[in-house]
Amino acid sequence: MADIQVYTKSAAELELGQRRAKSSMRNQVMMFSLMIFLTLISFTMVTAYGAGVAGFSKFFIIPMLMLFAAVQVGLQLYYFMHMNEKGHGIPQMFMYTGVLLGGLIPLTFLTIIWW
Amino acid sequence: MDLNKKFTPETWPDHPERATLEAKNKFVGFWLFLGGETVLFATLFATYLALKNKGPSGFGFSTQELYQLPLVFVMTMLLLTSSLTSVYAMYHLKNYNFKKMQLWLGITALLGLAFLMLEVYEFVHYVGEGFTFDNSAFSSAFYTLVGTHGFHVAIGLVWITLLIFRNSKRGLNLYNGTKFYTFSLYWHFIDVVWVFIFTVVYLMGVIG
Amino acid sequence: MSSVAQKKGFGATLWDWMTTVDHKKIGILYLAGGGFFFVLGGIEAMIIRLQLLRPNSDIVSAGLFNEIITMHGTTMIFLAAMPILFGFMNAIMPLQIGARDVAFPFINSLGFWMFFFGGLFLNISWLVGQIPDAGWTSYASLSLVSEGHGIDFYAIGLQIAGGGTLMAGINFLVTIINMRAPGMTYMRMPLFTWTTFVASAMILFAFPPLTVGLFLLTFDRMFGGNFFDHTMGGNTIIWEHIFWIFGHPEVYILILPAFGIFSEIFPIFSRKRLFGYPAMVFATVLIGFLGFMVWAHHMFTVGLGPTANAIFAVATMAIAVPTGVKIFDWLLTIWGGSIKVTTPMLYALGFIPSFVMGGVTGVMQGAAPLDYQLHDSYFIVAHFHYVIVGGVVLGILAATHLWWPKMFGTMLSETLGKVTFWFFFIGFHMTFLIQHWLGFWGMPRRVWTYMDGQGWNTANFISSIGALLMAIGVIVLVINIIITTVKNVRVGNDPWGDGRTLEWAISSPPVHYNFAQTPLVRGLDTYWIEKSEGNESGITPAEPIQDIHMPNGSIIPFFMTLGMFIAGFGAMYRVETSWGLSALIFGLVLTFVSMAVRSLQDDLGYYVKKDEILRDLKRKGGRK
Amino acid sequence: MMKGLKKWRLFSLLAALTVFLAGCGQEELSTLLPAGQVGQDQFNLLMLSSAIMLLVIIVVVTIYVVALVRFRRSKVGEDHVPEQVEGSHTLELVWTIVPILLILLLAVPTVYYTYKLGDVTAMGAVDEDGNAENLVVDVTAKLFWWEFEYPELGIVTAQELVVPMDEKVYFNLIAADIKHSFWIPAVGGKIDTNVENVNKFYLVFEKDSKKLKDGVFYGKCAELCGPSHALMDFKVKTMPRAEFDAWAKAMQATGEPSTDVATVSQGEEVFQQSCIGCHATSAVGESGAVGPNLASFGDRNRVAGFMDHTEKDLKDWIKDPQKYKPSNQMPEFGSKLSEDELDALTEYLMGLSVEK
Repeated sequence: MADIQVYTKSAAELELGQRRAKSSMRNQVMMFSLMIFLTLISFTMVTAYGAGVAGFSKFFIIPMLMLFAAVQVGLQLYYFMHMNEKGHGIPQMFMYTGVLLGGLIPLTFLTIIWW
Repeated sequence: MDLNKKFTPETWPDHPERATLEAKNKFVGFWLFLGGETVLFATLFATYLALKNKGPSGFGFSTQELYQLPLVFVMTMLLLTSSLTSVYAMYHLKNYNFKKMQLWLGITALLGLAFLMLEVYEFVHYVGEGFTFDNSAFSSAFYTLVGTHGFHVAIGLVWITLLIFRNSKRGLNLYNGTKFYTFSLYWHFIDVVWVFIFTVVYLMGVIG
Repeated sequence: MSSVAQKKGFGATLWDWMTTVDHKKIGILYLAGGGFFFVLGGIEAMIIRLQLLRPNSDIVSAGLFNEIITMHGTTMIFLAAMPILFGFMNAIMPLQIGARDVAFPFINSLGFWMFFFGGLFLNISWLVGQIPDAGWTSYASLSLVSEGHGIDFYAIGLQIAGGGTLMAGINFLVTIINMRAPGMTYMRMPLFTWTTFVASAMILFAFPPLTVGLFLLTFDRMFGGNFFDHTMGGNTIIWEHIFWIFGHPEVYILILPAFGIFSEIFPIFSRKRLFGYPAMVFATVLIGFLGFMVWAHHMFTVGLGPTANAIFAVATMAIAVPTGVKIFDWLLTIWGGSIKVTTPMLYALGFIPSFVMGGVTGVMQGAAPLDYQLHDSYFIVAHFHYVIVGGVVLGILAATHLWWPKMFGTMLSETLGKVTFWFFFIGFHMTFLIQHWLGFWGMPRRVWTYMDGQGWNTANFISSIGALLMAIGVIVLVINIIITTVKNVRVGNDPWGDGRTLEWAISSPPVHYNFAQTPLVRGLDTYWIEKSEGNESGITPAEPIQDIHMPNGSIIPFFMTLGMFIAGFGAMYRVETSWGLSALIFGLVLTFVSMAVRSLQDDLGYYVKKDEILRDLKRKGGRK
Repeated sequence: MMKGLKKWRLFSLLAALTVFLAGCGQEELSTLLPAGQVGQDQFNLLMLSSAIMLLVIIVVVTIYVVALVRFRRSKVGEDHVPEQVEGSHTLELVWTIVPILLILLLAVPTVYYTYKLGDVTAMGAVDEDGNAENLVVDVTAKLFWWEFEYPELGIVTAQELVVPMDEKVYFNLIAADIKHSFWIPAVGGKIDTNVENVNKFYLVFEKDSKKLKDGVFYGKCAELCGPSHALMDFKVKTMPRAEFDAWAKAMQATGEPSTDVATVSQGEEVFQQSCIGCHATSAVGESGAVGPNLASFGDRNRVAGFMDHTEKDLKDWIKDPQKYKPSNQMPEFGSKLSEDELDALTEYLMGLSVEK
């Protein structure tokens, strides 16, 4: 629509911006390592279960897998997709609604479709 | 105002993806689209869960025997890494470093391509074992869920390839900045879906 | 366009409409397309009632009857009611929030063409002679064994049209989120805009499941899938769930905009602010949310078990509460007002008792054990026609009369409008009231004929006569439209005299850029505020007169959709004909090439220059 | 004078009653004249919900009419600008809370009846001797006809369900081909017959069907299942337990082979040649036949579920079933059987009876 106000940053502002971007980038790399770590644990648990290692029961692993998946998704959404930043109220609202409905559907399919 | 106007790092806005009304519209619209996609995949997951291991009488396939974790692990690593590379690309978008952004996007695309090749290999392998789309409800649901994800990856690859080549001469501006940004949102979303696929389909499938 | 006066040749006019991205023109296109399908669905309804006029009738054969009811339901829901509402949303909502266009003009056009081609695709089944015949719900066991390509037409046609709907939904949402004029906070938005917002959000979440369901059905029927084939491990209940996860919100997607329309009409013709505006907004959102939590009440008799039935029964009843709030807020709006019974108001007044009737029968069906009796009987037919005709169609007819001057610059005849109303209203109650009792008396729905001696004859006779009256009403409306268009008496900005929202502050029809200056919104019912403060122009501008950026028209949406249309036929006939596969490939290539062209070219729009705006203003004689 | 008035009163009362009863539909298929406890429960719920809803309608219509009468522009004046009332929290609260209470009033019995009517735990109960305590009927819905198997009794019948009165009768229901829905309006609400799972529910029959117009209750298919969905009717005979036991015994006896070979009629011969492939005349056995079991055909109320039970209609039906019930599975015999053979066949079929 109307013209964009072009704002020229001063050298200090530019540097500050870049520093912020850099630190946020470092943050994201850390989150990435966390995600890789969670994935590794998930696969390891399942492999351990398959190998019959004691202490790895279904009822322990399945909730853990779901928890790790949920954490990973949270990291993706909040860090990689920047939902933690300002101006993401609308995305948050609609993603949460989507997740709520999206959770409801598998739940009902698992409970009230019978054989 | 010319949307193809050239910028410098000094004039480049902090949030190029939301700097103009068109960009803001695209940004919000794309997030809404992802909200809808969430429900789409949830429905596919629900269908898969309801039909898991279901087949005609004498059906011989089960999730435990079928799935091969090492392959899935490699695929997961490829896709997760591609998520990080696309974050790097967005970092350079923010810093108005077009060359580096293109480079990282190119790496993202290559990783995505590798993922897709492995998925195709996986499917071909399963079909070779006799686990075809039409042999049971389970196979139909499996191929549809994982295949829909694969289809999204393929669409993403076409998209980013077009973007990279189309803009290679034009450089960054406010017209294409949002396009790159929405692509990265899309790519992360594909990763989100994959997290659930490897957890719910493969890992839980192996556990049974 | 800006210089409307120029005469254009037929080809140029056609091209103009095919390439338009102007939300007002797309609104008119939706109205025309939806109106066409409405008449088509109406003819099907008349055949249904003709067949059921007497017992043991065989005017149409059993198979054909099932095809007609299927097409009647599908057409009315997907191709008539929803597109007509989209027409009004398109034409009016951006004006109400003070925007110059929608957020995605290109996608807006694409959405229209997808609806239109999808509808066309579905209805071409009549020409091919293979028509969907498993009901608009297409329950899987029946839809899987249905012979010919009937159900394929249903699945692919709805897939295309549904894609268009989803795009329209996202487009409306972003428009409302991002393009409100300065000062237009969420809690100052007119109710029609609010209901558009909530209905669009529901589209966003309800249509993806439909997309999935239709794909699964297509896979099962055409590509060897086994989702619903129980001999291969499939399960038909999955289809029922998916369909109703979409289908129940769909009902609210239809009714909420109608609520919005009536929420505009009551204040205008009572000269009174909407009573309890925040409660109305909250109720709208709550209805939208609850609409997703109750789908299984369509499946009480499926055998989900008492726990599931009880949960969904109580959830269903809960919807009555926000709906009741709305009804009472409307009543209190006219209470103490100055009620002028114009045609739109007549529809609004007719709506209240009709919809209450449909609403309470809905609660009755929510009581699961009672629903074991009512489900799939004529009671259901009566109920959903009471909400859809008594709510949505009355809303559509009201909006047609209310906004016709705004969209076309000329008023529909009030006399003929009232004639339409009375025929339609009396016919409607005559048709459907008695059907509640038919249900009580044991008549199942979707029956092709009925035996003599079951006590259903008189009631069915009355019902069919009522349908005839409704048809007469619609015919009078068509005549009214023709006469009005021919006479073409021009009207001013605010033809009803008591307009309250922004759309009444600008000329009828508005110039293509809507607002010469973006308005500053200072409260709910802006235009009313400006008028009551003596502002002649009706608008406090928020910006100086300056160049306005507008989007370019494009033919690409048309070709993109044409590609899908052709690919649909190709997919259907790919096995049995020699041209099928090539048509499929050609169609897909056409679509993808169109998409590539779109994303490769720069479409930066154009500017309406300041002098042109000033010229327009002068020609209109100032801003009035 | 007084007498005349009294007569008139009586007459008007009768007239009102007639209108009311007509408003209730016909006894053999109206949900408003419930003939069993399940239907009665549902009817009570209907009355309760109708009462609540009527109350709502009355309130709305009263406010509506008063507003319309009092606040017309012709009354309040052309130039009158009403006060721009924003709303009222008190009122909003009232019309939120009162409906919630009304809904609760309805929700409690709803939940109660949902569990009550869904309770089939007693289905497999056995007494000390190991005999089933309750009658269980296995219903199989097929393309446009119904099969009823009594597993405990070892008999099968079709199109006419025969049940004892005043006890819970349990049903296992499934569809053989396409989804249908099992509905006896006068006795109780319906339940779907799905293709992939058995649904269970119970009904109670409390009215003797002999007193009805046709001597039967009407049953319907309530789920669109193809062209002849409208014609997929069945009938229900209810009788006291003793009569039912006698009926069951007679049905079991149809399994015994005919002792007198010489008496085999021409009709039976035709039947053996043309019909036996799909239809059985012995009620003994299990469900799963291609066509309806005909052991009690002569006792039935309808041919093919909806045609008059006359020799003429039966002959028409056998000659061209597709004409009367489109897309059903029975082939036509008009070209295969001579007129004589048809006569003999119909006579034979009409003679298949366990009640006469």
